[in-house]
Amino acid sequence: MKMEGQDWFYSKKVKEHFLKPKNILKNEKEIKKFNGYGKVGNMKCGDIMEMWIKVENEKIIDCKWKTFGCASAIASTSMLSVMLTEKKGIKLTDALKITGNDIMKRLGGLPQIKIHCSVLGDQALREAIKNYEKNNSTIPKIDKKIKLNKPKLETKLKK
Amino acid sequence: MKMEGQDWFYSKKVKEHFLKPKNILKNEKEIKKFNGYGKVGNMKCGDIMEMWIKVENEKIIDCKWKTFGCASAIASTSMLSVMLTEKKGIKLTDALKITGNDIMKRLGGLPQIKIHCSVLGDQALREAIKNYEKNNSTIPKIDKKIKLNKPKLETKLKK
Amino acid sequence: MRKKIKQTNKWVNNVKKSIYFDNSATTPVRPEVLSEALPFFLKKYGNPSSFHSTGLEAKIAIKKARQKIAKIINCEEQEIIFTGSGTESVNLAIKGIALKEIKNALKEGRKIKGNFITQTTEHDAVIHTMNWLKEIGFEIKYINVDETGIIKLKELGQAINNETLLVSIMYANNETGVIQPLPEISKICKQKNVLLHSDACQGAEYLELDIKKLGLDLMTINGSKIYSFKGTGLLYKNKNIILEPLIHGGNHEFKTRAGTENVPGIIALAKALELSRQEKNKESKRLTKLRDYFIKKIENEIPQTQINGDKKQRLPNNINASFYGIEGESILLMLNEKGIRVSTGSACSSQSLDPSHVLMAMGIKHEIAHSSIRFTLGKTTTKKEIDYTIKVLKESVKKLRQMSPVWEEVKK
Amino acid sequence: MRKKIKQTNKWVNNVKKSIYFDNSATTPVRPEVLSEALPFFLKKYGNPSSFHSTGLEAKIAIKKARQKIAKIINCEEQEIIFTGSGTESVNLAIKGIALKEIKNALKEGRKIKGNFITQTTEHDAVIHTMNWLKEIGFEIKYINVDETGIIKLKELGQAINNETLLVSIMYANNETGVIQPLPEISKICKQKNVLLHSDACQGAEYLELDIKKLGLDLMTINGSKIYSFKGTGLLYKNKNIILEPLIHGGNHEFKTRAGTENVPGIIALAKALELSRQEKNKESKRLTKLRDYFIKKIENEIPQTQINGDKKQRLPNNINASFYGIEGESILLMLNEKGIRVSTGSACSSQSLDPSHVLMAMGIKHEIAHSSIRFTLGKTTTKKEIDYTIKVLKESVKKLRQMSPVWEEVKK
Ligand SMILES: Cc1ncc(COP(=O)(O)O)c(C=O)c1O
Ligand SMILES: Cc1ncc(COP(=O)(O)O)c(C=O)c1O
Repeated sequence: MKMEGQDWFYSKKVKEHFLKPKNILKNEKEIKKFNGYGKVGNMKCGDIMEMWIKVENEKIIDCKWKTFGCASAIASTSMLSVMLTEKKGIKLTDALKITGNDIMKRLGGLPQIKIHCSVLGDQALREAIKNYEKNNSTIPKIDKKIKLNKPKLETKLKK
Repeated sequence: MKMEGQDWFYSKKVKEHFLKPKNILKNEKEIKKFNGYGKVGNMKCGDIMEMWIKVENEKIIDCKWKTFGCASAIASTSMLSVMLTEKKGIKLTDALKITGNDIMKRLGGLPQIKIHCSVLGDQALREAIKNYEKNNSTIPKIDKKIKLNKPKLETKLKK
Repeated sequence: MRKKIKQTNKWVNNVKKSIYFDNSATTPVRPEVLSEALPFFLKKYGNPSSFHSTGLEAKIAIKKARQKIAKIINCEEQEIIFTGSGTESVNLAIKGIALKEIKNALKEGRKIKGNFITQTTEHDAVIHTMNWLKEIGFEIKYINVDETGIIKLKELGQAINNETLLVSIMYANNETGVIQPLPEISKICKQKNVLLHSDACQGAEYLELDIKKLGLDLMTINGSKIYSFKGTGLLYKNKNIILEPLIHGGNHEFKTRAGTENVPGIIALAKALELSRQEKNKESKRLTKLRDYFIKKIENEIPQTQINGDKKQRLPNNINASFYGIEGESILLMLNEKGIRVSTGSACSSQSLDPSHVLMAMGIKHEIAHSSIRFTLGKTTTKKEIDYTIKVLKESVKKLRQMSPVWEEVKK
Repeated sequence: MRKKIKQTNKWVNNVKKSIYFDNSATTPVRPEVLSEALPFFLKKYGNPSSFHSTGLEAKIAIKKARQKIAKIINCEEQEIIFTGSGTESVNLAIKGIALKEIKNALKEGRKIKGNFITQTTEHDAVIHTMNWLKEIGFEIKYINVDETGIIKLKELGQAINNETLLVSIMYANNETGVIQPLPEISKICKQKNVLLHSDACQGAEYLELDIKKLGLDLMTINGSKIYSFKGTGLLYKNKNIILEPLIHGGNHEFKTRAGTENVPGIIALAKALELSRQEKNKESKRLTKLRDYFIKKIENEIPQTQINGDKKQRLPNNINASFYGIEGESILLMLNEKGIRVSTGSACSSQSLDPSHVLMAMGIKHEIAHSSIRFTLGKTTTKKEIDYTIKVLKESVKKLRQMSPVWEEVKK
């Protein structure tokens, strides 16, 4: 079925990463290990993304993440985390070059409407790198307060 | 099938009279026998009706007809001709009382749009009676010139 | 299930209990078409919009159907809008254009501007839509046809002006089978930079459907005339045209026609079109032969008749004949008694008493229009059936003429 | 053919390969319904407008179907207009009224006057139709619902004024199954002398359909939600109301909706409605029990959940639940992997990223609306299926919550 993933349902790779996501942060105690943290959120599509990275010698050698997101957000971030860690780590300069498009390619595509999801992990990563650079050793406390967009019913019902 | 004849296709009786119409004028030579002639035409529904009657002692004792008309016109006129002749003839005064409705009843109904057809024979009959009264013995020559309504395409295409 | 339906190739025999010469009114569904669609009633019943495997199955099936059709009519997938009938497609094409002007006029609080052009022998779907547009303030121009039923191209060229929003000319006529020269019509429209829609319901089974060769911007096809399901249709719409929807709701059909997709109906439509393309040449030849045989028989064996409409530029399955001096409806009913199903060219039998506007537009006299019968052949038609029909027809015409007051005059 | 299809009562088993909890999206066709309609594809294929026996056969079949439905919804035959979908019926009801004003405004070259009233949790068919009317100049008023999803009757009474052309309030909601109090709504409309339409697509299988008891002037039903064909629908229309057609053409459906009748679809619709009436009480009881069992299981076995919409005034087959801290789409896809077909209350998975406007209208927070799943049970649903689903659901929710950054917070 050639059409899968191309323009609607997800590709095989997306399914794989969605059902068995890699590098999820399973235990909050792990957080201590990391020295970079980023968080981005967009409740418009119900997405919130957190990412932790461990940087040594300007190389990311470990990475964990969490998300309140849909399947494409989960799969994209899982794939990103694999791309960051697969060859014994990646140089920060190279990590910064990874785009949503690169992630999508590795996933075998995403539906049009879900493309923005591939950017989420990428954005969280940048935040994490910035955070690492700003504050090399201390990781800020996890900010539990999530800002939600106000619902805009007007977009649907034209009153 | 109760619905037959009630509001669309024709009743059994209509079918019968359409397929085997009674009292058709088969031979123009017969015309001599008659002393009353009527003709009405309405090319709007493609209807033209001719009727010949033989009157004796103020009673119609024979009747023939011809039509360029649809099935309901044929059946109605056939039925009318039966009604005129069935009990050894009918008094002129009684014949004049027959309405389209009476014919329709005997036919088991006609579709709404075809009701006017039942009036055709009836109208031709009146003409024939008038003709008989006006000109007791001589029957006028058959008027072959049929006046046709001008087609009005405008009724459909609103130009 | 498939096999069981295939067995129903007793079909041919079933159908043959009567002789069906009314294929332009509607066709039976072909067993191959039904069996292709059946699984989508019982097992693959998902809603294509559902985001799970059952939905995906239906979604993919529709996508494949769309691809199949796109290939056949030589367009892109997103240029095919599935609808609920030929009539709906026609309405969508015409009103979809008109509604943009309607919207603007209402917003600005002014009267309507603009005109639509069509011709005098169109189907009621076009004519009544145009009449409605006329009622609300559009100008409607009807181009005349000549006595063979073919549009007067010169008139068309003259009628188009700066305010013309759309030209709509049918492909083949439903009463006479007369085929309009779409490529030539298209040339005129392109020169004047005006959009062209064609109601191709009657042409879809037998004629060229490549919209690029035909030069169309919009094209209507339906299922009920091509051995597929009633209540199905499609509109080809050039992707550069944005139509205002008639039916608002979900985001189906590229936001041009809302409502849960009629999945089995769409599958069936694609299958029927596919089959018709495979068989087109052979079947057209076969039917053209039968048609011409039928016409010759009528002309030779029944005096005082005429064939209505061009004899060459017509569908291979259409014979429209007038039998002078008698009424079409009466002939129809006599044939019906003998198991032969035909139609009157005249609408007298249906809900109107007016004679056929198509024949009248060709300059045919009122009473001759009233005397017409349409025979439309089909997949199962045989020479034997035609011979039998001619025999019954001859007898019926004779009988009716005997009771016609007009006949004696006509004979001369 | 009938017998062969009846054999397909393997149906139940076929369907059971997956657990289908998306019956509000669409239902499979019942074998009894299909077998009733099948002859009208192959053998009784006539066009009801054809004036011969093959046509008559189809015409009578449609008439009988119409009579059957008229009896069920307690109206006259000519008050039933067959259409091509629920969406089309809704559009016909609303625009059929609006177009009269549109026509007048265009003739007079002025802007639109008048308002339409509906409520915030309607289906897209109503909402997008209303939005379009708004665009061209009508005033549209949306009545609010309370937190259980039920309309605020007081607001409705206050909103109606002299310029109100129509009130349109759905019967049961497609996402939450919440049932609106139509008789009370009708009372208000009657007092103010305003027409009332109801979109009863979701209510048709389980609820009272007597339009006199409900007090409706117009009512929409479709086939795809009541185990009948997709691409079929009907509009009940009080005979005193004249609607401007959306689709012009032949004189079908009492001149209100043109196009060759979808004969098999109409037969199927009547059969399905008939069956649903016969089974309504028993089936409703059965499903209500299963529904309440399902709800209790969710509440007991999965922490931090909420059931959306009134628990009593809801369809017997609808469970709409939010699972805090995770996204609906992810739950849906995990269940799908295990063969369970459900829907997100949120539209995130389909073509829009916005959370469900229905849940939002009930005052449910954005992220909770995003966490919702709709389970809609059906004819073949068993307790076993529910038990299995609860098991899979529990695991899936747990897994997703483990990867959610929100969950730790929500738990507290
Ligand atoms: C409440 C409601 N109204 C209208 C519709 C539209 O029906 P259809 O898809 O047949 O156009 C649906 C289903 O899609 C529905 O659930
Ligand atoms: C030329 C033509 N256009 C349009 C239609 C309308 O199609 P439908 O009956 O599917 O609405 C027909 C057939 O009825 C037709 O023959």
